[in-house]
Amino acid sequence: MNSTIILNLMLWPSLIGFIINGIFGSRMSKNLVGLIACAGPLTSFVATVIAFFSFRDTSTIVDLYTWFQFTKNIYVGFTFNIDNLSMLMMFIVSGVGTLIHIYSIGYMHEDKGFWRFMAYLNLFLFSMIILVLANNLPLLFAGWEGVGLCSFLLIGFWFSNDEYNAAAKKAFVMNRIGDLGFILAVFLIAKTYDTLDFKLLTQKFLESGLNTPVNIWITILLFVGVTGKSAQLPLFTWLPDAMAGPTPVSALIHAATMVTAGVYLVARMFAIFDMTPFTQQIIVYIGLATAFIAATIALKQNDIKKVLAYSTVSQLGYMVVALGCGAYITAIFHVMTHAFFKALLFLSAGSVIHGLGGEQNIANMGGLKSKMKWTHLVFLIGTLAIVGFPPLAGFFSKDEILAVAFSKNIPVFIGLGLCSVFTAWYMFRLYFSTFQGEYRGDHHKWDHAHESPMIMLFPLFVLAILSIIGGFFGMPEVISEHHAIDSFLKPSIFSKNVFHVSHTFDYMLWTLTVLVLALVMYLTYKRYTAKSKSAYDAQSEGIGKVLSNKYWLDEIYELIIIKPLRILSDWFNRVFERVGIDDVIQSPGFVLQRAAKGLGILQSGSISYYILSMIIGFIIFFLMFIKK
Amino acid sequence: MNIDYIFYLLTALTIICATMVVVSKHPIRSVLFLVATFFCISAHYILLNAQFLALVNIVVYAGAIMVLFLFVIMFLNLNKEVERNKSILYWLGAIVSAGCIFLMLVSSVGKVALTNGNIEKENYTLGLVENIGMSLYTDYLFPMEICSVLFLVAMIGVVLLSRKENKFTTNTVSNV
Amino acid sequence: MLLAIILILIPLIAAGLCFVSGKKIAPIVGLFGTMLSFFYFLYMLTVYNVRHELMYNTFFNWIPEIKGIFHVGIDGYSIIPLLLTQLVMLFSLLYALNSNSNKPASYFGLLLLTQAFLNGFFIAQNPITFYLFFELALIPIYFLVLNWGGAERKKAVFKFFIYTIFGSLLLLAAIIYIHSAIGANQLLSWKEFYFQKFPMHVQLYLLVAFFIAFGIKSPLFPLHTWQANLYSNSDKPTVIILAALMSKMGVFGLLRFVYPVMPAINVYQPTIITICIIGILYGALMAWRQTDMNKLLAYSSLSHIGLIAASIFVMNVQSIEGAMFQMFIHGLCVTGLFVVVGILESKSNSSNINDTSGLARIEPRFASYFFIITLASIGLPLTAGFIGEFYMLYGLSIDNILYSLFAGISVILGAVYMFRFYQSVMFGKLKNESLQSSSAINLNTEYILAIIALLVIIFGFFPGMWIDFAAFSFLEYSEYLPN
Amino acid sequence: MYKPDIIQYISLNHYLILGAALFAIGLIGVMVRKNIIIVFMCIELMLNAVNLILAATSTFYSDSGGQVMVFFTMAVAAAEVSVGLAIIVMMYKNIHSLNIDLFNRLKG
Repeated sequence: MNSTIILNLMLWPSLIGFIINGIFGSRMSKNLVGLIACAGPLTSFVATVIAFFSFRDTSTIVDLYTWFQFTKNIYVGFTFNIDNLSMLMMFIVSGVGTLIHIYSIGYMHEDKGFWRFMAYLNLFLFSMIILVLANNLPLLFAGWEGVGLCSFLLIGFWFSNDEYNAAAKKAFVMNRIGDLGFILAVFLIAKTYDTLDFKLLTQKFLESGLNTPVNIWITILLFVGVTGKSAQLPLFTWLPDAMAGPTPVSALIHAATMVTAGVYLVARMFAIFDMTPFTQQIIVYIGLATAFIAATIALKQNDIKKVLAYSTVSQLGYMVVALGCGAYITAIFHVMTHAFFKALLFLSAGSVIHGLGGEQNIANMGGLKSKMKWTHLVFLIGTLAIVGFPPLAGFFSKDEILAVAFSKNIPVFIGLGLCSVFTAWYMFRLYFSTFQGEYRGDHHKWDHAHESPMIMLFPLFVLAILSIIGGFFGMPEVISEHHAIDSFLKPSIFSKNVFHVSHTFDYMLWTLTVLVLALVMYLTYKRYTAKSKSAYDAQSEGIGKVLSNKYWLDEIYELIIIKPLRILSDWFNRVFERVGIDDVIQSPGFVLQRAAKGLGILQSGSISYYILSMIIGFIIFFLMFIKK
Repeated sequence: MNIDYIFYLLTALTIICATMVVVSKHPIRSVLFLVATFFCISAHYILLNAQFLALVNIVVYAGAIMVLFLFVIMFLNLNKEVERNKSILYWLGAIVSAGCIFLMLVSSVGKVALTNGNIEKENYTLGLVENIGMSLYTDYLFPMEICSVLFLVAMIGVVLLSRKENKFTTNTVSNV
Repeated sequence: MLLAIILILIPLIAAGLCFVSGKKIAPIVGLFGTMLSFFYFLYMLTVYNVRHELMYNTFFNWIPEIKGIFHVGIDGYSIIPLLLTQLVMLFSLLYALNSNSNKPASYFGLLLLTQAFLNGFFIAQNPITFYLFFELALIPIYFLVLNWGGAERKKAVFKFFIYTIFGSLLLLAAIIYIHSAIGANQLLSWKEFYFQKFPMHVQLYLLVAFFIAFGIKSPLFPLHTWQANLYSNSDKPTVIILAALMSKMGVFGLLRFVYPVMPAINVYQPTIITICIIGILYGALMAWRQTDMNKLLAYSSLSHIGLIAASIFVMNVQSIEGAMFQMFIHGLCVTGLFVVVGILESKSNSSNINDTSGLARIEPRFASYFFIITLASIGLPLTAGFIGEFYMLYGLSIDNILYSLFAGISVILGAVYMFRFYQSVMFGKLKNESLQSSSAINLNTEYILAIIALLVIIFGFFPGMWIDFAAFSFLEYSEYLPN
Repeated sequence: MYKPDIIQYISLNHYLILGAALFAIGLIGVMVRKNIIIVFMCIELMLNAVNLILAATSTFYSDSGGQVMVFFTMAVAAAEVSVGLAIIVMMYKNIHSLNIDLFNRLKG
């Protein structure tokens, strides 16, 4: 089939859905709205499947029209690139997107703004598809900011609540900080390489292959963009707050797709990252630090969504470490599996919240497995997948990242290993305190607790299956000769980095994993199935206090950035504007006014004085003439 | 009697009357002395063979203007009001400064060295009514007409100023 | 017959008709006049050949004694501001239709007079004609603010007037100097002006004069202190003209006048750009803490105009294209935002952002227009605001990437203050029940907002042609740039 | 032709000095008197001093210009006096005094 038609089918349906729902949604029935909304991503998904069979292993460029001619050589068009990497991302985005749209129909059905919600989701999907398919940096940036905007809209979806609005604004602004880095990187690239087209850029990067300061700056600035979008240190604090949005939003945007955009970007620009080892070092350590800090914070959180949010941040840290090591395909692999199991976890958490009528605190849950059989099952699958229980999805991807880290940098490997233990701990804690043990909360809610409707369960099942089988696409060479993801992405990401670990290491790692998981499972089971709530209390001293306060990161930012700015701005407003600028500029006027006042004294109003001064003037003149 | 005696006598009279204008306490007396001064000046004009000016001076100044002054003084009932004298220092200062001006003028009179008349084209009849009239209505016709406009304006101004319900004047005086 | 001068004459005649017509007819006459000039301009555009240097010329010997020539015509630089003027004036008049002001005849007459002079300003083709319209445009605005507006309008407009007159004086001095320095030649068009080479110290004086004259008009930091008060004290149609068009006069003037002083600018570039960037950040920070909507927009305008001015000073093709495009988009956005403010003020009788909240729930359409305009003004991609900012920041980065870094911070702060404004007005709980009673937007204002929202999206997707207008002119004039 | 005797016996300087003396006396009056009407009258006196000089020069130089000038001065003086007195009357109506020290509204 014609590539343009396929591309149009991939790109526009969600936008059309957005326009229809956005304009007419309030007057249409909810079912119709839901149908139109789901049709968009589904069409994209189908088109992607067709594209997969038509254009596999090629890079098909489709140029729709000229967006703008930036400089003489830099053409910026609505140009899209269908290659294996973008197709894989499209599968994730449109596939998970479709499932979450379907789920949302059930989850948001009672909400008054249902049509609005579905429209925003569609818009988000459109932006994300632009981001994924874009063939040049400005267009990618358009999608990049577009998803940020939709994230803003969806976090603040219930806009009557000012806290949610603040969270939405925080997310957008922190993303914008990253975006500034991104756009500066774009400028540097345009200045240095005179093109913004990915294909040409990759070529030029590979040709030049230099570790010049400019390249280092480009990569660092790009990575600043990544820290904003993919919630890395120091800009990750918006992501936990972003849980203010409805749960499907958290699943789609803040777990499966948008936050992985940064990973995708680095994978796209792999060539330039490959030639700047300095930046790679930075990336590795930032990823590790993010993974570690987020994992430790997650240990002490009681909000079911917050735990998952910090877990997402931590997992993104894993991916970033992989990127820093140069293992771009591994990172994308983890993006994929993470999309499956994290979406699954969020959606099932949403199912729990839905069933309990909005309750999010795990201290008030427990024993829900009897009430929500299916949810419990899929949540368990998700948990096992994320902690890396063989042979579920997370096992393979995480194992690969650990192996990559081991081959590059042993301390980082140890750090990541520790994070894995933390991951296991907080995930099992979450699981046990939600579904096992006894119910600890309000009995009124218990009586009303119910399993979610089929329309919400169906996506869960699909995601559960994907979480189970997702890992088989990337089995390590110990098991299978064929690493499907690796060979699929090689045409797009032809990085020359090789990572070799001995088979012994693999076996040791697996054994260790299983042992540690069993141990953690036992310990958490003991601790969190108890009836008492004491295990959930915020601790007032020691490390516990630091963790439950999230290292006071928000407070620190408030203190060192926002507060000085606010004080400065207030000072500008109250003092500087008036005294520093206005008065200085008008000072000649004041001087004149003063002088006029002073001279006014001479104007006594008495005629005698005037005549006297006149006579004095006469005499002076007369004497002057006399002299001559 | 020689004509220069007449001149000196007249001059002395003029100065005395003028001084009396300044020093007399009563306004009416001032007015009357001023009228006397004007008569003296008119006499000077006659000495200078400027008969027309002498007549006009008497009619306009001593007649019309001074009557206007008198009228105003009486209208405002000022004849009882006795002005409080300014201090002697004030007088002294005024006399000194006026004296300076006087000296300045006199010394400049000495410097300028005027000749005693234009002998070549002597024409001593130009002060007569006929000759003045001729030059007014030929050479100076335009200023003459402008003068009439000036009088018209002055008349309108006076009427405007002395209207009963004149808010404008009230405001300007109290608000400036 | 296609002549640029007709763009002046149509509003001028309509203004005259407005002044003499009655209460009921004046708005119709005014609207008809501005529509006529709008469509006339559109018709001109269809025939306009972008590669042709100057079209639709008119010139005559205006003051022969000083070789002052009146010359108007349309070149690539004029197109975008002209289109903006016609559009914004149309919106301004449409908006003025529902504000029930007293003395509508003179009100609409003055509005049209402004349009005539602004058109003249943008099509002026030599310094002296430029100066003529630069001054003339001030007169109707002065009376507009003086007679219609808020409580402190007299004070505000007096300050504005004094500032502007001071700037104009410097400009006049500079123009007189240039005329006398050029000697026997006549300044027929800009090219002859750009052709002149002045000694370095003279260039510096001229640069200071231009910076102050146009910096006051724009306004640029630190000459902006008249702005906030004036904006919050003028009538909405007037403030739309002030913010959307008068501010463009300043930067447009810079664009016209900086060519001969480019060597001096290149020498003092770090200082000049730093002043501009301080202004950008200062405006953004000031806007962040304002509670008065008008003042917030005034300071945000300061920030945006600062960026435009900075990119004019670096003078390369991207920065100029971006500046021209951003002039247009900023004009549109600020028009939309002031219309929004006008609506909000009429709803809650207050210009404080804390006095209105939660409007999005009852006015979804209004909320979406407002949101799109907000997005354009913070430069989100796929709205037109992005294109301009992208070009300008890139233009700055050609000279020094640090310029774009610091100027780019305003993009972050822009999101902060605009969303603060939007969220506190549209989101949150519906505090004041009286807001619910009357519908916010009537048909006129809805048209305005919808057209602006549509335009910023269309220009976001298809900016190509509009950017080219500026590019062709730039390339043509840039042969006069040093090196 | 009649020739006035005065030209033979008295020089123009005499007239100039007389005019200067009258002018100085008028000036003293303007400076020291408080009654605004008297001040006004002193101004008239100064005006006449100048008139006298003009007339004298006219005669001594046989030029009618000086006398015509005097005529116009008188005309202007008449107009001035009428308006001035009207103003004085108005002012008196407002502040019920003619003391010149009270008319100091122009004080800076």
